[in-house]
This record gives sequence, C-alpha cells and structure tokens, in this order.
Amino acid sequence: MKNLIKSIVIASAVALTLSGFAGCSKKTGTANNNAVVGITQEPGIFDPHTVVAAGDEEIIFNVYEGLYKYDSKGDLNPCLATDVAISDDASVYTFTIREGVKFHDGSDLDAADVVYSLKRAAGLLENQDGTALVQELDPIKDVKAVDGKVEVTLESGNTELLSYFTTGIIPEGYDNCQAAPVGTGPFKFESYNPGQSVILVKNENYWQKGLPYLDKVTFKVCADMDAGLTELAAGSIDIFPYLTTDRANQLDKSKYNILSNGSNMVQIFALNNSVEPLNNLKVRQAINYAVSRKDVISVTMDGAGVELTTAMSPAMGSYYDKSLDGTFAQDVEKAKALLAEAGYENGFNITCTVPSSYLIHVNTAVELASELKAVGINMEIKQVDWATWLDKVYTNRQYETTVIALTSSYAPYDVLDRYQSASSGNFINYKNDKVDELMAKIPTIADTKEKTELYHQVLKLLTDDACSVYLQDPTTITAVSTRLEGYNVYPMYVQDMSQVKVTGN
Amino acid sequence: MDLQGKAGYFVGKLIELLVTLLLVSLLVFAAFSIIPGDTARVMLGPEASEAQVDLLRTQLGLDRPLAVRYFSWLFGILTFNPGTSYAYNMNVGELIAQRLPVTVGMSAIAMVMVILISYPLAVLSARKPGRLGDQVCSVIGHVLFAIPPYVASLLLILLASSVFSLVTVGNYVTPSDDFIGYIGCLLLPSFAIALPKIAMSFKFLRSSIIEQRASDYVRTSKSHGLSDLKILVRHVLPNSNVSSITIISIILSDILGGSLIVEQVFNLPGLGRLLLSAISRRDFPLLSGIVFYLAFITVLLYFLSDILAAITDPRIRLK
Amino acid sequence: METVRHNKYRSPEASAFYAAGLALLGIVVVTFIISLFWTPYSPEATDAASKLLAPCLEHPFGTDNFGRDVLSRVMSASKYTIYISAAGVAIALILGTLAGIPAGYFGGYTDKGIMLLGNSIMCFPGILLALVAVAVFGASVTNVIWALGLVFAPTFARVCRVGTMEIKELDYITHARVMGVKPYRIMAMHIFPNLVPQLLPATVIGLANMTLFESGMSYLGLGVQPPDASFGKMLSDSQAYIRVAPWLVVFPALMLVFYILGLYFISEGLRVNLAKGGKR
Amino acid sequence: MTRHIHIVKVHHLTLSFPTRKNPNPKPVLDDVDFGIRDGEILGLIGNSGCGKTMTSLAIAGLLPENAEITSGSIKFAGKDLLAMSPKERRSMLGKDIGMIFQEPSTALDPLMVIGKQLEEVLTAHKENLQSKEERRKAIIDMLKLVGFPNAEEIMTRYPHQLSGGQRQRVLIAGAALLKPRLLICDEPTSSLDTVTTISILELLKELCHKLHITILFISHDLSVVRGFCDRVMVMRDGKIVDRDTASEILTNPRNAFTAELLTNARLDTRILGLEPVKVDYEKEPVLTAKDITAGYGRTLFEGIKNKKAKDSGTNMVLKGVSLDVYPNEILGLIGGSGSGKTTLIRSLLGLLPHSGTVSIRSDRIGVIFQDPVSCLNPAHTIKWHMLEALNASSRAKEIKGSGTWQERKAGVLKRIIEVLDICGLEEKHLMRHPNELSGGQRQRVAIAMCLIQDPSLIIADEPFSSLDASSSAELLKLVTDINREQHTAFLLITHNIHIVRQIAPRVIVMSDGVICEEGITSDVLNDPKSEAASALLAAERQIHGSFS
Repeated sequence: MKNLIKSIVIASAVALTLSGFAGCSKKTGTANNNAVVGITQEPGIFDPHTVVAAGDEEIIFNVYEGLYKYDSKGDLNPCLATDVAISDDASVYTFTIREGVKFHDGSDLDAADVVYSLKRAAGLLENQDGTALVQELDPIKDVKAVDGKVEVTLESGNTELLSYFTTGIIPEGYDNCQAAPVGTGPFKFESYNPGQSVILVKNENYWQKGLPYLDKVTFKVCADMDAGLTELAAGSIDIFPYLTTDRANQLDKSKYNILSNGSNMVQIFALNNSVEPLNNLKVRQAINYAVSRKDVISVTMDGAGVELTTAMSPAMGSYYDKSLDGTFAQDVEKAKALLAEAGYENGFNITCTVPSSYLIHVNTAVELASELKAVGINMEIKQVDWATWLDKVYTNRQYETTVIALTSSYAPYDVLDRYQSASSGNFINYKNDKVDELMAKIPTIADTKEKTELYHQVLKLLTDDACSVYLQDPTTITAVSTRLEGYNVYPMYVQDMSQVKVTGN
Repeated sequence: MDLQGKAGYFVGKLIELLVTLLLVSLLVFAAFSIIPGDTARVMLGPEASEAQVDLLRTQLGLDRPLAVRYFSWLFGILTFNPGTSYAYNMNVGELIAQRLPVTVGMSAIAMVMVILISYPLAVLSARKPGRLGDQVCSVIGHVLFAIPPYVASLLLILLASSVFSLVTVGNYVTPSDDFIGYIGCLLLPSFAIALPKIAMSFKFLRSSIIEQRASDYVRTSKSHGLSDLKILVRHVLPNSNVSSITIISIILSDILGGSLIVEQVFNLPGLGRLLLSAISRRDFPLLSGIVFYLAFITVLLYFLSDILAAITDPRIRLK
Repeated sequence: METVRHNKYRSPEASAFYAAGLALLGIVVVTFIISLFWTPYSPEATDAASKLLAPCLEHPFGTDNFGRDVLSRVMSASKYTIYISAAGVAIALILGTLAGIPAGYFGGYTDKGIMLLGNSIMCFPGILLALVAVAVFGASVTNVIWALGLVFAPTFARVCRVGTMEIKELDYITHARVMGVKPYRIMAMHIFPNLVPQLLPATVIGLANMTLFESGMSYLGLGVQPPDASFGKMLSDSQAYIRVAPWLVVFPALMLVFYILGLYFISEGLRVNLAKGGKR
Repeated sequence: MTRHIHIVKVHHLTLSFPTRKNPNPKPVLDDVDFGIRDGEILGLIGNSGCGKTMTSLAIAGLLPENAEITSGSIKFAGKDLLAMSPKERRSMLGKDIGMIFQEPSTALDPLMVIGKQLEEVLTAHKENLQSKEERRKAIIDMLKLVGFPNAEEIMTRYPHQLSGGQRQRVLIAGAALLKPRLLICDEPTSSLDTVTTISILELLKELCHKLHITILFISHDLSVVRGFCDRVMVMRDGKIVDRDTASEILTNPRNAFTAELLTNARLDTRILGLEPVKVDYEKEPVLTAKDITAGYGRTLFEGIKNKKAKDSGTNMVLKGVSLDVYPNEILGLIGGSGSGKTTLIRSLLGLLPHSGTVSIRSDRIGVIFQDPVSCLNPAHTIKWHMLEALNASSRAKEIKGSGTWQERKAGVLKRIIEVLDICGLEEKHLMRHPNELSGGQRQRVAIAMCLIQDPSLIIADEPFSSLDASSSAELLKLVTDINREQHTAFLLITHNIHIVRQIAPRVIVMSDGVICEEGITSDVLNDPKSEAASALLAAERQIHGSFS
C-alpha cells in the first residue's frame, strides 16, 4: 500500500515533468518563412521623428525609409529620393522624389508627403512650436514642393546635412506613428507586445521588386545578453546581435554563423574635465598611460574590438587620423611619473559612475579599476540605473568618471559636435577655444579635403589635451542561424532584414 | 456550518483588509514619490531640450501637488485604470494583464507542485517518524530549503539541456495560443520555485501531522476502534489542514516573490522583468501599478486564507 | 525536599543538528576569518592573460572571465554575505523587538497600529519590497542592509508580540504590575529575557533567509556592486560560462548553500531543544 | 459466552521501553498481576509515572509503539489479548472495551460536531446498526442517558461550545455507546471542579449498574474512590503495592505508601495548631470595594459595548460586588469555578477595567498566585526578584537609607535576607534561579516579594492548590504567622473549605458574579443560607466527608 502510493506519486511527478519538456521542445520559428531577432533593449518609440534610443531605430529601420539611406558598407545611397541638387553655398537642397513608391496604407508617395514629413521633423508644422523633433534638422528654414521636387532651405550654408535626410517619410497629415507606424519600408508594422516582441510582416508592395524575402520578422525582447544566449542555444532565436566573443564561442557552429563587424561606436572612459584632480592635464595623461586598451578589449569583448586613442572610430575612413594611433600605449612608469609631477605621487581616490544595465561598461570599469590601482589610483565603481545615469552624469554632469559608448554616426561632424564647449552633449566639460573655433568653421567648408584636414586638427587637439580615455570600437558580433542567409551586419545600430532569406532548416 | 455567527468576524477581517490596502497604497506611493531622477528627462533622453522636458512634465501631471497626485493615482489604481506607462506609452493595466499569465501561471503551477509532492510525502513520512525513509526525506528537505531558487534554476537548465537535451528556456507560448505548451514551458521554472517550498511545506505538514496524531482526540478515536486510515483521513488531516492554511498562504506569497527572480533566469516575459525594466526606466505608473497589484494579490490571499480558516475551523470567532 | 530542574535540555537529535550546522557554518566562517588577513590574490585584481583558467595549483578554484582568482573572490564574498546578513538581522531584530513587545504588551490600539504597519509590510512579497527599496535609494551594501532589515523586522515583531502576549499573562508579570513596576521596565527586564529562547532560532533562520534574499538581489544586480564579490553576483556573472567554466558556478553556489544550510541546521537544533525543553 | 469471575485477568505483566542504547531498561510495569471482576468498579490509584496509565493502555491495546511487553499475558473474557492480531484488538475497542481520558477539553476533534464523532463509534463496528436512523436513535438515547435532555441539539454542537463537564459526558456517551463490557476511565475527573466531579462519578456509577459495565477507574487522588469504588489497588513504581476494598483502604490503610497518599488527599489543618488572631471590625477597612462590575471586552468597540452591557447588566462576569477587608484579618473567599473569583481579584488589583470604586488604605497590596511555576520569572535570580520588588515599592528609599553606594547596597541585602528568613528561605537561595527551587519554595519567594514591600493586605489566589499536602500545610502556617506577626491582612481565595474553616474568621461565598453569602465562617459553613453555598458544601462533604 505504502509503496503503491509512493510509486504513484513519483510516476505522476515524472509524467508531469516530461509532458512539460515535450511542450517546451516544440520549436517556434522554424520550417517557415519567418525569422526571430533577439534584442536586448525594450523598444518603445515607433515614431521616426521622436525616436531617441538606438534600440528603437534598430527595428523601425525596416519600416520607415528616408530620402537617403545607408547601406551596410556605410555608404549613403538615394532611397525615396532619386537625386539631390545642393546649391553652391549649401543652403538649398533640392530632392527629386522616386516614382511608384507606395506607403503601407496603400497610398502613393508624393512630394507633399515628403514636405509634411520634413516639416514635422524640423518642427515647422503649424501646430508645432518650432522645436525640431529631429534636432539635427533644426537648421531647416523652409520646405516646399516645387514641380514635384522638394526644395529644402536652410538658415545658413551647411555641407554636413545630407546624412540627416535619412529620417523617415510618413504619409501627409499622418500623426499616429507611435501606435500604428506607416512607412514605405520593406516590412509593415504588425504588433507590439511590450516586454515581449515586435512583429513585422512583409510589405507586398515594396518598391524594390523581389524584396523582402521573409514573410514575418519577430523582434523578441531578451532580458540581457545571457538570456538571449540561452534562447539562442535553445533555438528560439535566429539572429542575435551584440554578443561577446566568448559567448559566441559557446554556440554550436553547425547551427550558427558568427558575423563580426566594427560597430563604429566609441567606448570612452570619460573624465569630467572640470573636477579635481581630473582638471589637471598631467593627471589625465597619466590615466591614459595607465590603461591597457588591449586588456580592456580582451576582458570585455574577448579581443573583439579595435583599440582607440582618439574620439573617432577608424571606420570613419579618411576622417580618422591614423597618425594618432598608439599615442597612449600602456606605460605604468610614465603614468606614475606624470602623477608625481602633478603632485599626486600617492595617488588619489575617484569614483566611476556606470550604467548598470550595460554589462560591457560595468566590466570595463572593473578592469580599469584594477589597472588604475597599479598606478596608485583607487577607483570606486558606483553602478546606477540608466535613468539615474542620464540624469546625474549626462545631463547634470555630477560625476567624476564614467564609462559609456558614444553611439555611431557616419557624420564626422556629429561625432565631434559634443566637444564644443557649449554643446549640450559635452558631458565631459571639455573646453578648448581652438576646438570651438574649428568646429564653427567646418560646416561652411565645401571642400572635402580641407574639411578632412580640419577634422584631423580637432582630433589632434583632443588627444593632446587627453580629454578622456578612448578605449575601443567594440566589434559587433552577431550570431545568425545557418538556415538564414543574406543578413548584413551594419556598422550602425540597425537590423536590416530586407535581404534575409530562409535557405535551410 | 454556523456562518451567521461568524458574520462579525468576516466584517472585521474585511475592514482590516481595506485598511491594510490603504496603508499599502500609501507606502507604495510614498516610495515612488521619493525616487531620485527626473521622469520626464528620462523619457525624452539626454538630447531633449529643457522646454520639451517641462512640457512633458506638465502633460504627465508631475507638477501637481503630492496629495492631488496620490488621490488621482489611488482612484485610478482602484478602478483598475492606473494610468499610462511612461516608458511603453500604454495602459499600465493592459501591460500588467499581458504579463500576468506568466507570473500567475508559474505561481499556480508551483503551488500545485508543492501540494502534490509535499502532501503525500509528509503523510508517508509522518506514518513512521524516525525511520530511514523519513530521515532521508527530512535531510533532502533541509538541503532543498537552502538552495536559492535561481541556483536551482541554473542547475535544472544545465541538467535539462545537457543531460536530457531538452529545450527549456525562452520558448514562452501564450495560453491563448497553445495552452498545453504554455503549461509546458512554465513547468521547469515552476519546479525551481517550488523546490524549497516543497521542503518547507513538507516539514510543516509532517510535524503538524505528527503533532495531531499524538493529540488526545486521536487517542479517543482509537479507543472508539477506528482504523488508522480512517483516523488519518477524518481527523488528522482536516486538523493539520486548518493549521496549514496560514503556512500555505505564506508559501504562496513567497512563490509570487520567487517567480520574480526565476523568470529572469528562464527569460520569461513575466511581471519580474516588467518590474526591473520599470525600475531602470523610472516608469512610476508602471512600477507602482506592479508593486501595488502584487501586494494586492498577497493581501487578498491572506484575507482568503483567514476566511477559509474561519470556515473550516468552527472555533474561530471575532475575538 | 528540593527538586532541581534543568532547563538546559539537550536532545541527541538537536546535537546532531548542531554538529552538522556548525561544521557547515564553520567552513564559511573560517574562510571569512582568513579572508580578513589573507587572500591568495587580490579579489579585485584582473589579469587578462589568465582568463577562465580551470582549477589548477596556482588557482585552486580557477579564474573568472576577468582572470580574477575565484578562491580569493569566494573568500571575500563570504565577508559580504556574513556582514550583510548579520547587520540586516541586527536591524530587523532591534526594530522588531522595539515594535513587537509594546504591541503585545499594551494590546488594543497600540497593537492594532503596529501590527497593521507590520502586516502592510509583510503584504509585499519580501524580495519585491527589498528590490523596490534598493531601486529607490540606489544599490549599495548599506541600502541592501537597511532594506532587508526593514523587510524582516515584522517577522521578529510577530515573534516578540506573540511571545509577549503569552508571557504577559503569566503570574510573574501580573505580580510585577501589581508591585508597581513601570511598563517599560517590565518589557525590558521581565519580558525580553524570556523571549530570548524564541528569538534565538528566529534570528538564526533570519540570517539564512536574509542571505537568500541578499544573494537573490545581488543576482539581479541590485545587491553588492562590482568589483566587490558576492555569491549572488558571482553566480549571475558565471551563468554565461556555465558550460565552459562550471567552476565559476560550483564554488560560490556551494559556499552559499553551506552557509544557509549550516544556519538552518543550527536553528533546527535550537527549535528541537526549545520544543523538547518546553515539554520538560 | 461463559461468564468469568474476572472479565480481565492481567497475569504477571512486565513492560518496558527498550532503546538501542539501553536494551534492558528498568521495567515500567513490573510483574503486575490482577483481575477485574465482572460488574465491579475497580480503582487504580498511584502517583504520576507509577504505571497506572500504562496498565490501562496495555489492556486496551493502545500502548505506544516503542513499548515492549517482555512477559505475562492479558486475558479478556477468557481470550488472550496479546495473541490477537492488531485488527482483532482494534475491533474490540469501542465494542468490548471503552475508554475515557483525563482532558475532556482536547479529547474531542474540534472540527467535528458531536453527533458525527459519536456516529463514528457505530460505523467503525459495522455489524451494528446499519441504517442512519438507527444510529441516530442510539446516539440520542445514549446522550439522554448521560444527562443531556436536549440530545438532538447537543449532536449539532462543536466541542468548543460545550463545558468541560459536558464534554466528559459526551466522551462517556461515546465510550458506552456500544455497551462495552469494560470501561477504562483514566483520571476522568482530575481537571474538573468538585461539583462536576461528583456528578460525573454518579453518572459512571449509574452506567455500571444500568448497563452492567465493569469499570476500571484510574486516579491519583485517593479521595474520589470513597463511596464510588468497590475495590482499590495502589500502584507504585510499576508494582501493585496494596489492594483491598475501598472502605478498608480509606479507614484502615495497611501500607505505608497508601497512608501517605491518604494524607495527601486531605489537608488536616488541625494538626498545625493554627489559631486565628482577633480582628477588630470597628477599625477602618484596609480595602473597600464598592459595586464592582466588570467583564471582558470583546471587540474594537470595547468601550461602547461595555457601557451598554453595564446598563443592561448582562455579559458581565462581576455584577455589583462590594466587600471590605479589615486590618489584620484573614478573609476567606470561596465559590465554584466561573463564579467570578478571579475576575474580582483582577479588578481589585486594578488589572481589569471595571466600574465601581476600590479604595486601599496603604498604597500597595501584595498578591500570591496559584501556579508556583509561573509565579517567578525564570530568567532571573531570586535576588533580582527581591530587588525588583523593593525598587518598585515606595519604601525603596527608606530601606536604602543614605550613605555610600556600598552601604546602601549592604542595607538592602540585609533587608532582603531578613525577609527571606521570615519566609523560611536562606541566603544560599539568593543566587538561585526559580527552576532550581521547589514549588513550595517558589511560593515562599512570591510571599517574600510581597512582604518586602510591607503591604497592609496580601491577596492570595488559591496558593495551595498546586502543592502537595506537606508543602501546603507549611505554607498555611507561614500565612498565619505573617498575619499574626506582621499584622498583614489576607484575602484568601480557595476551594478548600477546611482551610477556610480553620484560619479565616470571616468568609464570602460567590456565585455567578455576585456575593451570595457573607458572614462569620462557622455560621455560614454550618448553616448555609444560599443555594450555591449549600451545593459547594455538599460536594465537598461527599469527597472529604469523613474529615470534616
């Protein structure tokens, strides 16, 4: 009797558990023309003009298109515009609009839609207060349709603006982009389940014939990289970007291709230039010498990153100044000597405020603390949540040091804009009149070569001033299921799904 | 059953419930009113201008006095309309409702496991206390008690994936899509939460049954010639159940809390993840909504366990 | 005729619990004491060249993804575990005693008010309240201690309240009241010493439960902050390496379970003695 | 079935509790050999732990699992019980052998109504009474037999809705329901008050005669066997040391141990030679209580409800009690359980909200409680207790006097030892903890704590009822000594009428929350006017009759 009861209990427990596994082993997303992309940031904003977070951009890149569009090599190509004419003083841009493009709601794209969209982005609509939704488009004075073309007038000449016309075009008068996004992109917005997924479906009327291949794309929210990794191993995700090498190495090579590419991001050990003792050039230089960028990359990215010594990623091509490479090779003795010169032979204590949601930055801070200790600097790590970091560190600049990655942009001006003393993005409180002067001059120059030269000068000044410690351009490592092909890694924070197709199972 | 005589007791408990809820709401609101960080700034990001931030602040009603905000918040939360999430720009009730199936389902399954496993084991163990089987059960129980649920989850994942090569993580299916699959994907995480609670419930039930078996009325029943089984079913178990009701409600509340962590390990889209993301995004309406409703569920559980105890135990009256 | 009664009753069952508990706890406590004076390596020192080394002679517990020595980190983590649980329980004990004894002694509205507050706190699933508290005030060891102290205070308050309500009905308390002893003195000198036998197992089990909570919070990243080592954080960090470097999971998990299990055994021993001693 | 002279024959029974460590322990029952004659009431008397309960459990077959019968046999109506299978033995329980136990408060399942619990006795033995109606009728008949005229109503009650005496009747009904040949009663009256005890004993006797049930009656108290048992056996340390007819044992004990038990059963105060002091009733009373009304509040709205209840005079435990205690007197207070004695004391001590006035001439009254276990704080030493009492009193400064810290300390210590000496304790007891003292010593400490405060009145709430005879006799002497030498008045609450008769010149009888009789002790006790007083005296006389 007793044994009978016991065995029944055990049997039922086993049966329950097994049925559970059976339920779990049912795989989603295979054997069909769909793909699942793992993302670690919760998407929230689907309006192409108010979108701020990179994580949102990642998804709506597939829904909206601008007049111009970047490709995976970082080249700017015509998209909804076929052509642009820029006046000599660079104050008037005239776009020719592509024919035969349909919005997701079925209406045709025409100049009026473009005018509405650009005006909305620049804050020029009648119901707006003049504040640009897309801050970079603030210089726009007026947008009007002329003979089916769109003429954009700027407040002053600016040769740097074309890259911002990638901003999404929406139908004229449409104002419900947040809840029901409508664009011209290869995929239509289907649904958003907060904290779980965003689902996009194929745009049958996409203007590039034959594209896209997939019927459905699901962007699935994973709590963090490790959660995504477990899902990846379990086969419930097809594509997962932003892995580290050591994590990617754990994946089954027969099931996943590992793609890597520079991210065009600049990971910076930011030093607040206006607080003691970081306002001392020698101290900043000492810190630069104390750091081993190689070890940081080794620890945080398992070697998958490009060492940086200046404010720009080598991915920026000719704008990047190669001559600055290796300026601050690790040299503990020199660092100590510099500290002694600055009067800190016994070192000092500082805190490093890092956003806890970014494992890579926290890990970097941990490594940095260990390295700084070798030259006598005690760095205490203070983790704060993202909101507090934005508030305290970025906006109010109440911090000593921090680690953060400055997001990618192809526009060199955009990358260096924050080093102007008055810039709202100048959270390191850097101030150099020469830099301010150069940065003011650049938009007025049309000649690329001259411009490049000026950019190099700025970079040199930044490095000379050791304004902060530039660490790395972390490689984007993406795992893609072997059943998919055609996935291109962008050096930007986007997922282009238009070329992806299912080949195997 | 003499329920009329207990009317006063029920009313008293109900008043207690309402007062507790009011206090809970005050605590929740107070906690979130002192969170550092500017909500509007967080929502708009670092690039937004001061004017935009001010505008949003007004739109969100963050410039109103604290008392006004409390009462409008309380009204909203009590009418199950707790406002709009800053971060998701959606109704908080809707957001929570979406996540509830995971958390509630996991807790329910875990509870069923606790009862299904601990109850028979406790009965068997208590039949012959001190015997080998009983001692083995007790020692295993203690060890299980000491393993944090998330460590158990890690081990279970490792075991399931490497030993049985079964997929265990992240295949969440909504109950409306595939109910069997939904139950299936929650089984392992539920088991991880249930493990220490099985141990706890086993220990309590076992000692309660042993205690009841030694009681005077069992001796009376024996002297009346009742069989052991009959005594167990008709006297011992009902009496130990009465004393277990409170423990069960505490276990349920613990399970609810435990699910918040375990769903992180299993990457399930439950309230725990919503909570953590709400914390990091300073999403006050969402955060307070989650915390309040979770507390609400717990208060309700305690209330129900009191009522249940009062119904099953004729001795309970308004003291 | 004089009968001498011994209240220090020791059952063999309790002794077995004590032995097992002290052995397990001893491992952790000895590790902790050694870590105060010496660790093989600095627990925070990274070494990119020796990442993820399996246990070997130089690193008996292996190294983690920063190349830090796991043994040193486990040793230093035991410090936080013990420190947080001890400090948190101390706060909970003080708050709980200060609230629970008057509630039980005075009864009436004092009792109702205090217990209502306590019940409201207990209405939040424990970890939730601790998480929210830390989220509000920021994640730091001090805040974790206070949060856990607050969360656990009602438990101690309940023990004190129930105990006080039983004791205050006893004749010696009535006697003291009739003699004119002041209430605060009755509570402090007459009631509190008699609550100790009940508070002791509650304290030990509180230490264990608090460690569970603390490690859970650290696991979620809301507890002890890096580069400081804690078992929960070490476990969450090592989750990604569970297949390639299982030693990262095994050693902290074992130490954590040893500590908690040791405390459970001791509290069990205390409880058994209390129950058997109470029966006399 | 053949009739046997002995319905139960216990033959050289030896029983022990072997453990792994100690396989041959001292036997709990050592060669116990006796028979129970058919139809008799056999008393089995002995102190706790003497093995009388084990004997009964062995007959019933309810021994603990770790008990082992090493030799001997038990025959029931000729059948060897020990040779039976557990199932056979179980089927005899309830049907052939019934049992009732000491604690009626916990012996019934609190979750089940009485009717159902009784029905289980019938359903457990399937051969009897198949239909529900038959069973119901049998239960109602039996409940009426044990003295419930409202049997139908009782069936629907829960145990907690019944009084202790009622529960014991229900248990008797359950045990007698199938008219067993033997009823084992294990201390069935020990937790009941005297009046109820008498009624239960009468009921058992009636069952014995009406249903022809043989009764084995187990008790530690030799006094209850008077007029109840036919024969008595006395047990000590697992052996039967004495056996005789009841009257022989009570009047003419042959065994020294029986004689000692007999002394314990009565407290003959005459041997102490106590002499009450003269009281001057013209003096101003030390305590005057006027129109005390009190009850226990039940809800949050305690105050309101109390007020209402006061107006209507219901729900109150005390209804307008007035009394005076004069200097130097010992005032006896007697009454049945539930008469409001304890509530009155709590009101007088100011521990309970009440209406009416209490005026006390001196500032403090001392109090001694019934339970010697809980009267002292187990966490502290005797010295601490005395200091605490001293510091709490208004005389602390006076005794301490002035002078250096050491001098004051020495003074205090001297005074403490003085008081302890009065109470029959020594200096060596100072650093002891309460659990190192006997019950009588603890009560002495409690008295010393009162004395050090120099009260004009000590209220003593049944201070002797938990002590053995010799200890209570000594304590009684102490009380009269203090009364005589320290001129302290006593309000003595007791159920022992002999004590009152001996030392209290004046007595108050309480019943149902009112004072129903008051006056000079001899008058009241010899010629009770009130019904309550008469009932108390009658019950007392039945048990202790021969001594008064």
